[in-house]
Amino acid sequence: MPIKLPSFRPRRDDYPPDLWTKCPSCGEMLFNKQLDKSDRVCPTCDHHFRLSAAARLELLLDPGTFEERDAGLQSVDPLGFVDQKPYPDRVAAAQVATGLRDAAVRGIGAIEGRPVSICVMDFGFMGGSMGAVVGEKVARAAEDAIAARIPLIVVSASGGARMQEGTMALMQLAKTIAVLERRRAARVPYLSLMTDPTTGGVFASYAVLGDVNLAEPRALIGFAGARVSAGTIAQELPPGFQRSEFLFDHGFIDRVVHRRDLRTELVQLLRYLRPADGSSGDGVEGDTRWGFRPMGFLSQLADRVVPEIGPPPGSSGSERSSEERASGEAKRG
Amino acid sequence: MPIKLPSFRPRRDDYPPDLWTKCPSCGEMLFNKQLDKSDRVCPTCDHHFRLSAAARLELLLDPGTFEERDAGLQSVDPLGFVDQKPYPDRVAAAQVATGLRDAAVRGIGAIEGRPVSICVMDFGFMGGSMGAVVGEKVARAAEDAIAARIPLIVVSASGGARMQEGTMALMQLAKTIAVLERRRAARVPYLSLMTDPTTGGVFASYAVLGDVNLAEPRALIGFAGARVSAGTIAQELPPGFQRSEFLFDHGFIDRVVHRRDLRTELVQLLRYLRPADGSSGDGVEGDTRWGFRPMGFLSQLADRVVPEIGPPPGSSGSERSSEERASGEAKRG
Amino acid sequence: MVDRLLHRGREAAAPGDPRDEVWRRVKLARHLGRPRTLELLGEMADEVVELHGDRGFGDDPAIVAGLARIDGRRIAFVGQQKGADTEENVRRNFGMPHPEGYRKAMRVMELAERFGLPVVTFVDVPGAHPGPESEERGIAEAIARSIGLMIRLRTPVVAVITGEGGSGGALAIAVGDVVLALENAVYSVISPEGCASILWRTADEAPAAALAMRMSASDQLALGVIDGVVAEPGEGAHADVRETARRLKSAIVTRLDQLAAVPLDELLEARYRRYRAIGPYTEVAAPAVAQPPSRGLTDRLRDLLDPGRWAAGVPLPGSSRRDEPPAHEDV
Amino acid sequence: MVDRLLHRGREAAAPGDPRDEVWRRVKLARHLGRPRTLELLGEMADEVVELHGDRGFGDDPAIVAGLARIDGRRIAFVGQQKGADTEENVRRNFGMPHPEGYRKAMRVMELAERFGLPVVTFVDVPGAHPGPESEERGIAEAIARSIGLMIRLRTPVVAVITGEGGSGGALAIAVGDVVLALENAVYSVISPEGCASILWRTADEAPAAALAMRMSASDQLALGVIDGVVAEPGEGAHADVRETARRLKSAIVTRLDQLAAVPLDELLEARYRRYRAIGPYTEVAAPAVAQPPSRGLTDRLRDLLDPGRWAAGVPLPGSSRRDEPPAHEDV
Ligand SMILES: [Zn+2]
Ligand SMILES: [Zn+2]
Repeated sequence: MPIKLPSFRPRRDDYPPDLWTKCPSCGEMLFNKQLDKSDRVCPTCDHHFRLSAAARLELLLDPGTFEERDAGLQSVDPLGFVDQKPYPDRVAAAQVATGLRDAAVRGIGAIEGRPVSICVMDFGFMGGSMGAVVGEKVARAAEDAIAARIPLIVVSASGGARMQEGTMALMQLAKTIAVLERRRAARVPYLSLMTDPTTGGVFASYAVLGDVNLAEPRALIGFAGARVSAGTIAQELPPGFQRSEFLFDHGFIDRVVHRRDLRTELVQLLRYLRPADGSSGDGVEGDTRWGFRPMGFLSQLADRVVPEIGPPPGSSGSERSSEERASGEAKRG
Repeated sequence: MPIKLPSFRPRRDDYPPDLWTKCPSCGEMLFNKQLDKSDRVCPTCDHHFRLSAAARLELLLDPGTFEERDAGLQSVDPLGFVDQKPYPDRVAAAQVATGLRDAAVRGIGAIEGRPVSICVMDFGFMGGSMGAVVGEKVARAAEDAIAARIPLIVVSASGGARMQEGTMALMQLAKTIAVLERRRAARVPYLSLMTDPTTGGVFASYAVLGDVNLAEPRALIGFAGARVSAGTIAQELPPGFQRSEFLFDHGFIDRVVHRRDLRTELVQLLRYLRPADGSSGDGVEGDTRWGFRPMGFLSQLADRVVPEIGPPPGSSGSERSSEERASGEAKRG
Repeated sequence: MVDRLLHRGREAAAPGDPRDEVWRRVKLARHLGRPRTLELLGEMADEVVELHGDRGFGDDPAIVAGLARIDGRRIAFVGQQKGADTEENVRRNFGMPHPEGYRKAMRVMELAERFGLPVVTFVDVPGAHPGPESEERGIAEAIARSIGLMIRLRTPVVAVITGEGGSGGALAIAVGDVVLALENAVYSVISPEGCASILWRTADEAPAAALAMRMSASDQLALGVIDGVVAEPGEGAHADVRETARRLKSAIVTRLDQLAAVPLDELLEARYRRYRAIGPYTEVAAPAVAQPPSRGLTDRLRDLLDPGRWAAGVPLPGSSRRDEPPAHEDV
Repeated sequence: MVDRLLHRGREAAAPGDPRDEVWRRVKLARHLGRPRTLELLGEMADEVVELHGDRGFGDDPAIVAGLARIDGRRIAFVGQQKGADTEENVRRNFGMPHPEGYRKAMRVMELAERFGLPVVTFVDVPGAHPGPESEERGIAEAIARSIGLMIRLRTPVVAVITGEGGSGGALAIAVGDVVLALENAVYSVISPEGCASILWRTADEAPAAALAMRMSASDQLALGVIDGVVAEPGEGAHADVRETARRLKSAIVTRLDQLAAVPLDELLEARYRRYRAIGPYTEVAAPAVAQPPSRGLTDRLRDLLDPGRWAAGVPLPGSSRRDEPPAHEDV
């Protein structure tokens, strides 16, 4: 499940890359400014370039609402792993290259004024590989969603588990799934967005388990690498194998969404998938369940967000607090 | 889903059939006495002849333990259905031909001294077609199993729903499944045995939903009739299509069991699949949960069966009665 | 078969015949222009978000499912979807679902349950797909499991028979707290053609079979299988899709509001009782059979009494399989 | 590939080398004569009743599952099953399960939960089947769901790594209250060959990768991934299957008895905490990133800083797909 890491094989560039980028799909030369304006989607062929975690957050969240959590989480070297280069050196190099501590960023933000718990992966950091830090961030993002009864969004971009952490990385599948199972029992919604690439153990854990699974067009999504599949099995691969559309055809993705529509679709879906208390099924708009009032650790965010949400009149007295509700659910789960 | 009924097209026999039967599979001429000794399995090719409900009960249950329930249930004619012949006349003819009131017999019996709720279909009665009576008998068999916390066994042999009862027959799918869902929630085991044929709405309701699905060898099992499939779709059918072994290969049947081994396998499975109270998972033999003491309507049977079961010493005072337990479960279900 | 699915070539029974009226409805229920799930939702809903895939095999275009907002109410929907023309019909397999279609439906219904959305289903199916792939992947299992899920689903369910209610393939998504039907919808345990070719030995007697099975919406209302009939405008739903949708929407919204007022436990208990009770029978005093005589004897007695049975050593009519054929013909 | 699966042709590292010891164990874990699930159960159990099928697609011979009685205790079992020879290996796909194998496992585990049977699993898999059909039918989904089920399964679960614990395909049935391993079993996130070919650029460095990943049972015990190691007799499990089974049976029975004494709610909570807590990390004071600067700027900065990235307009090594390849190589 882990990944090959091209990041650590520096090569000389023939041309300075700061001005333009060549579209790997249609070959078009694209000015970076133009590309940025189109959310890094090729205007000619709709090729979706990868996004950094920061760019992804800016794309999805209301401006200025993101509050990072657990920014200080950092990998340790549980195995004392050395190949051509010690694992801590690889991490340090990736940190310098990306400005990130690890391959995921997580926190609380708002989408159309409504708070969400979000975790976003960054393929630039060691191929988005999942070690204990990534697993922990996904788990905590889910726990925050359960505690605050707000939706969980995870954006995956990963080659899989980080092999330098060995079975500690493998166990992150179990860790993240464990929390996601509690999340499901607590009836808190989870949207999984798969971007290029979402493979290996990340696909086989939190990425595939969304209440609704979304994917960007033509993202590589699969469990085993295509070359592994082809090499091992000596079998021709079907056309479009392991691309978003292939996964859609085979029933694993609800919607393949163009990047320009992503935010709109998330907003739309979140209007239906609301943390439920299980007491009714009327589906009527404006029910007080959605009159969420952030508590506890969310108070800082609440100062920014609450005016936009607007608590329903008279609802505050009649509802149990979100914490009471969450703890009640957790015992059942 | 209903069936074509060869029973109602009398033909002349060339030879008196009381002495011998020709095996439709290998063509061997078999003396009926010989056939009866081998439980109506061809000694040459293992072809499994169909069994009447009475013969099936005798095959599976401890001798003399079967106590029929609801023997008086009888079809009405909800639609006033007339084709070439009124529906009530067809029922009456089938009753005369078979000595049964309808296509299923149900009651309580014992297998190796342990009580089971059992419902057995008889293909000889209008092709084992399922109308309201068959549906009701399956439902009541499941209810008895829940109430007494004893295993449920249903032996299917049916062409499907009885079309003369129209959607009333179709609704028997929902009726039987409804009770089976409660049965599952009550953690009462259900073994489904499919015999030749088990098709249409019977397969698509109680027959397919066993905790463990068993089938006799080479039984025809499927949803749509083979000729319908072939005719509608103009497609070649795979070899062995809709036979037990085909269903096994496709994951819908746990075990294909030769008739001579059926009773042994049922006994074996029922030792593992015991009505559970959910309080422990030790799986240790001789636990008091199995120290079932028949209550209420089972008292008659209990007189015959209890000495063989043997109540565990001292268990009677510490256990809730089966009725209390069943009602507690039913509210959850 | 394609002819039948495209509804070509069949003529009504003689005028004045009571079979005429029901057959007219069968034809309307199958009318190529009849509005399907997505067309009806397009008219009824402010917003429709389709969800896809069964999370195990594929995405069946013969069943659509997702989320929608109707008159301010958020719902989950599931419906069969025939095509509006031959091309779409081929793509959507003439609205005949494979197992993955029902498994998608179950997934979306479970999602609805988890998030407290009521479920509305739209039933319009000649029957589940009867081909080998469908059998291989367990169409019977998918239907049975979907029925089971709908019976225990902890959210209100309104089912609407909008066109053909064809057997188990229809019931798989037609279990509900309230079952409505459009005026010209039909509901039956087998297609009238299938019924006729078995009981009348010719599919030409389909109108007689349709009458005998009482498959019209009004007959099904009288039988208690459905709870309400929504009148269609003018010559039928195809003639005025917008008005059909308007009436249906009003009926659905009314029922959803009624159901929302019922506590879930009561709702589930009532739904259970509804299906537990369905199907009339009678009870006579004397048991039909005594304790069984020795095994084999009964069988031999019946072989004598019932000359059509297999044991007589004469091959059954219609035998086409190598060993003893059950001569059934189910749809 | 078949060579590797049949464990031919690979030589150990130089003697005296620390890689030697771990590689010896890898070879033992893959030994063709190593006892598999059914062989071990055959020795351990008084009775074994195999159950079949996933109720949706097929019956995967690479995973066996069913009911068994061990020392008077009734259990449900699930295990991977390699073949004892080439013919059986082909039939059992070299013990590499397809999605339907994991779905069968889930079905049997749910059955065990319903009827209060503890679950014992036997893990011995190079990895889940990596071919197209496996991807098409959702191997990732099946693995994820199986892990999720095992975490919430309300019955005691003992998992035993008996041979190769290969990545997600192993973990899918290796979540438990107690995880044991045979002495020469191995457990890793990727095969040593796969790891070596990525990080050392040659599969020949597999022994070095095996050492670096600390994949031996004793290392996994030290890491806390497993809870106990069962010593193998003599030269390894293959040399004395009966004695191996005897020791394993004793370990399993002891653990089952311990677990049976724990109330289920506590057991479930402890199991949850175990997996929730696994994997070490540290926390430093200062956040690494401030509020993100404007979109695009970060990306361009990183393109400059990280010359290996795709945006540099230079095709990546190993590109074989039409558009931008992620150049990953996961197993
Ligand atoms: Zn382009
Ligand atoms: Zn024979």
